[in-house]
Amino acid sequence: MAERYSSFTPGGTMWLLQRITAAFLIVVLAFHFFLLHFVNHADEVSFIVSAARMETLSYYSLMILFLVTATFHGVNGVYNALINQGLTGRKKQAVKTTLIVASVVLIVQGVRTANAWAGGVPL
Amino acid sequence: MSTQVPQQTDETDAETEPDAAEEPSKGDLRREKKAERAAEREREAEAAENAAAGGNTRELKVFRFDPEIEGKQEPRFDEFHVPFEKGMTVLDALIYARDTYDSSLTFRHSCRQAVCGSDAMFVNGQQRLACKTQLSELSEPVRVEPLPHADVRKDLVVDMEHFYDQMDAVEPFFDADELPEDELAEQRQSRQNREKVKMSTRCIWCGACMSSCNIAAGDNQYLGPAALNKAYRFAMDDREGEARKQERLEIIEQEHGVWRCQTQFSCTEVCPKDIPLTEHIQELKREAVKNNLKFW
Amino acid sequence: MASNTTYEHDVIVVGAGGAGLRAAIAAQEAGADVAIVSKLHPVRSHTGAAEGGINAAIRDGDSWEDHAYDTMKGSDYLGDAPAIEALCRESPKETIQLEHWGMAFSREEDGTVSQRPFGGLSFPRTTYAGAETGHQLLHTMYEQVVKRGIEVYDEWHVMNLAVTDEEDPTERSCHGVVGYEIRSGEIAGFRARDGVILATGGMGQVFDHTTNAVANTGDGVAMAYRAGVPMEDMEFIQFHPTTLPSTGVLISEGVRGEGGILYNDEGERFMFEHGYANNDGELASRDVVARAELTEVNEGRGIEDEYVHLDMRHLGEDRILDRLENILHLAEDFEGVDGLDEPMPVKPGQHYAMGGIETNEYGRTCVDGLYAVGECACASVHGANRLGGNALPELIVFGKLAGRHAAGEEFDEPEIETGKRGEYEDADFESPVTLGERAGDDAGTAADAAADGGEAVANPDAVLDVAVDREIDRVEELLATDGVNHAEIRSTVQETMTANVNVFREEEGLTEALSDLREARDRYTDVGVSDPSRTFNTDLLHTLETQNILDIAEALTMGALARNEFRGAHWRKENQIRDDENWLKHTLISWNDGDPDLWYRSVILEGENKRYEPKIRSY
Amino acid sequence: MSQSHNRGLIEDFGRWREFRAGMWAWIFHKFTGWVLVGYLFTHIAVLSTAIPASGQETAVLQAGDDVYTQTIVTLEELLLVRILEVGLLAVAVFHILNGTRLLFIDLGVGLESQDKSFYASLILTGLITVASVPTFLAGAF
Ligand SMILES: Cc1cc2nc3c(=O)[nH]c(=O)nc-3n(C[C@H](O)[C@H](O)[C@H](O)COP(=O)(O)OP(=O)(O)OC[C@H]3O[C@@H](n4cnc5c(N)ncnc54)[C@H](O)[C@@H]3O)c2cc1C
Ligand code: HEM
Ligand code: SF4
Ligand code: F3S
Ligand code: FES
Repeated sequence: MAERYSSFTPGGTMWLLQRITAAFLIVVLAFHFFLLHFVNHADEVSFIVSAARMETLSYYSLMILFLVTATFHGVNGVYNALINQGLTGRKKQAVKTTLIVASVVLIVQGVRTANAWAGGVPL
Repeated sequence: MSTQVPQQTDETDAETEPDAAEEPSKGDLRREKKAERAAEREREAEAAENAAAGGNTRELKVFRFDPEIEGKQEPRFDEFHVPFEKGMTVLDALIYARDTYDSSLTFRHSCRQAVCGSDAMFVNGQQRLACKTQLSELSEPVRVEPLPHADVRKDLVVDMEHFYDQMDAVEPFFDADELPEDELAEQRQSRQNREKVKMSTRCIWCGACMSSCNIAAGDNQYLGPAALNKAYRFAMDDREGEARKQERLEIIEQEHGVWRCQTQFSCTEVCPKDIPLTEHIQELKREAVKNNLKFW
Repeated sequence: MASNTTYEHDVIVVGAGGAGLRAAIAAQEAGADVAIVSKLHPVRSHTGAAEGGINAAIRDGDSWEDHAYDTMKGSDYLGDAPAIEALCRESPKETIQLEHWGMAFSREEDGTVSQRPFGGLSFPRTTYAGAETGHQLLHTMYEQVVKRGIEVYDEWHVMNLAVTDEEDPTERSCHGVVGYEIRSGEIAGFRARDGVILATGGMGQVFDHTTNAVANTGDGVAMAYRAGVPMEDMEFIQFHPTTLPSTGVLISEGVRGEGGILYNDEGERFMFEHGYANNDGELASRDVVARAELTEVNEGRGIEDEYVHLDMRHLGEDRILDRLENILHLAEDFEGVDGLDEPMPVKPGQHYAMGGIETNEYGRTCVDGLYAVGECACASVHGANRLGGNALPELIVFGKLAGRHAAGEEFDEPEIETGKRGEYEDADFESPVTLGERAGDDAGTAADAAADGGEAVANPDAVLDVAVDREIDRVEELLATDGVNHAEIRSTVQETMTANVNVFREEEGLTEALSDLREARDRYTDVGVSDPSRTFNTDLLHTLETQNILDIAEALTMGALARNEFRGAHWRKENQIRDDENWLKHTLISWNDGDPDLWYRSVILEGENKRYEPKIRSY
Repeated sequence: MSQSHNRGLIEDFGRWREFRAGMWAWIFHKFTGWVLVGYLFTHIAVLSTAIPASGQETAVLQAGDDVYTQTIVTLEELLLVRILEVGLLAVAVFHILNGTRLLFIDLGVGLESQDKSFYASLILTGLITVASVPTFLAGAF
């Protein structure tokens, strides 16, 4: 087992980040759900209302952070689950690349959406 | 088939043949004796059966497999009826079944007192030590199988090599940075520190925890709860010193180390020595994180 | 014939309990290429069951001389002083060595290792690790074996020794052992260039109520015996006074050491009230307590006519949980009793064999290149009775000495003679029945082959090959025959031994036991194995072990019949006094190529600086 | 090397009945996690309709006739989507609760009652889900 001594495996870091993002998500996800389903009912959604919220810098940044952490947390979770199932070698590498690409696409698309509402980055 | 008895009698008959090769006089004698014995055995088995029918018996369904013996290559379950006595353990029942009905019934056992760790098996859906499991606590029929997620060698005996390899992988030996000069002076250790490692030193290498862990089942390289607990035992022992502790943390942090654990707790639940395995693993994770933070 | 697989090492250690592991480490440190061959994986050895502790004089106010004095007194003056002194002198160093290897001893406030009082000791010198000292010792030592990368052949059952065939056992030499791999059924030779160390542990399976493991069948003792090494003091079997009635699981002496009290059915603290031990009470020597309990039961004061009560409730929950937690689990799991709430039932059970393979104070036997250490050996340090906490130091002290000796280190001339050399005395022992193996039965060793008219073999490799071939034939025959099941024979032996050669012994019963054993032996000639498989054939394995049980039971009963006195653990109805006039001597039994022969050798009471004068043993 | 011997049906079926709390928690957490990622991707895909919408006339936007608003409204009109949303809530709530449980376990808190906390998460999830049904389905009929 060659990797026994490689303290470079970021296992610990990723593990810790997974927990930190989780703790962050508890709050934000609860807020998100609450805001969009209880305060504003789902069937009342419209572009204007969304845009209005997004134009506030604090809300905008929170959502971006939400997007990034959720993506990280979710994708890293999926990756870990696959590793635990015994994914190794080339396949593992391929999955990793795919997941990273997907995350980037997701985040880019998400940011573009947010910008669409805010009419660019709200400053 | 309710017991092994009829089959055994058949075998006896079938194997009278090779004896004929011996010198006739001796051979005849032997055959005669053998016939007597076969009859006797039948009587005894019948008596056992009758006693069994007499009411207070327990039914065991035991996994059977032998890679070499025709008829056993296809895994199957055999039923045994064992007369029940107060205080009887699953191991007692297996011994009874072996000595009375089928001497080829195979399982490891030695100490009969939960210290040698040889008789971990899968009893009614849980990893347990046969010698430490009272029959009276189990529902009938008592299903006895070898440990899941390990190669079965024969009947209830599994290959323990992989488990031993994982134990060896954590460098399971005390290795102090420095020792007292005087060969008659002991290292000091606080009571609290001994208390901290006490439970972890109780492991008897039975393999029950490893067998119960889904993660270990999916990832052969995962060190597993027993080995991680072993690592904990040394990493937390103050007598070893900082330098060694660093090395130990590196070992448990490897790719197939502590991070694999998904806190399923089944290891903790099945450990016959009540070692809080998950707790130890979790503490190692935190220890590792703290350790890494130091370098940031 | 030379096609057998052979594994070759300088030193081969048979057995991986405390004694075997220590021997292997010592031999390796002395530069030898060592391998351990064991029928169980090392951590499964019965050393793991030891609860109480390790005697070592490591504190101010204590001295190894006091320890030696206590041990000699405990042995009822049947121990050999050179061996006892070696034990007590080396024990402190070896015990601290264990600590340096990381053993998790219990600790005092100041961080030093804890010690507690134990029966028969004049100072609380029993060093312990909770109630699991043996477990901690075994694992600590196995860890060091792993650290040193010592080769371990586990689940290899050693069937016999490869010993040359000179007429006189003292001229024979041992060149290796024959092993049977349990997993595959392979039979292979293990060639030892420098020495074979037997460390196969106890022989409790000779009895049916025992604290010993199922694997403790005395294999090493029987193998050495058949190879010509005498068995010494076999009649001395320690019966532990506190074992659980249904399983034989041991309740440590630690309970009494901490203050546990024995009561009979009438609620009397009988050790005092019936005057068995007016000073030490429950902490008197084991044999005294075991006999007291049985007397209580025999006189109708036993509970359910079987056992007495051991009560520790008054110690308080904290103390019990701190020091005796393990006992609580044992009583709960194996007897269904909660020691915090109720007294625990206990009765005497076979516990330890003081006798065994005759060795000198370095663990050497009379056969060149053959050593024995641990419970299978008799150096002799325990004499007629072992003190609690004296077996574990024996493992580590003699394990180390034998390991080094085998690896070729120089030692002083031994003071203890082995084999029929020097001064000894032939016994006029008339056995009521024929003993041993009658001519024409299966032969045991290479030596017998020569006696049977086979050609003499001197070349070590050839000796090993002959031995291997013999065992292959034996196994083939057993597998091909469907004869008597060994379990029947084994239980006959166990029953007669428990009925007749127990705590109380008398001529009639002993004679009966000998004839039962004769019968069992005859039945064994028809033994067969019904499981034809080569894979993990425990049927075969137990059949092989049963042979050893037979040989040992017989020698044990011979010794018990011959020794017509009451000394230590050995009690004789006909002569209930210690007879120093006639019996300050060891009983030795030689296999004598199938015709067992009993003889005696005087005890050595002459120590390094003093002579141990026999005194009345009172507690 | 340590793969199980093929014990046929014994190994494949029936085992789940022998699962204990910790294992169920693990399986449910996995399942809910995956559903949530799946949803995250879909969610962003749907919300992306805001990008073309932002190019549309203000009047159109004000009337709510833009692509984005239309898409959402159409979707929200489907009963199936509403029910799926309830499911999503259940999934998210369980993941949050059990995730919190896991965080505590990681901190070494409440290890002895890990099975109880799992059952508590399940029950709470059930309660919260049932309680939110009215809000979620409001206006769907
Ligand atoms: C319940 C109990 C409690 C005890 N408590 C104490 C105590 O508190 N203090 C104390 O000093 N002593 C105590 N003793 C006594 C002491 O533990 C034993 O005498 C000692 O452990 C024996 O160690 P050993 O190394 O000689 O043998 P074991 O530990 O029994 O090891 C024997 C080894 O030999 C191997 N072996 C056997 N036969 C073969 C074969 N044919 N081929 C290959 N390998 C073989 C086995 O696999 C095993 O590895 C206790 C004993 C018992 C039973
Ligand atoms: C709201 C609070 C959340 C908490 C407290 C939380 C907590 C956790 C924790 C602790 C883990 C790690 C489990 C482990 O490795 O043992 C995890 C895994 C995971 N989480 Fe979350 N999470 C939350 C939200 C989310 C969201 C929003 C998503 C989706 C994007 C998500 C997707 C996942 C996935 C896919 C996994 C991996 C599951 C697996 O093991 O297969 N989580 N979560
Ligand atoms: S940790 Fe417990 S279950 Fe695992 S091997 Fe050790 S004693 Fe057995
Ligand atoms: S069962 Fe496995 S997942 Fe962790 S808590 Fe135990 S090692
Ligand atoms: S027989 Fe030793 S642990 Fe069960």
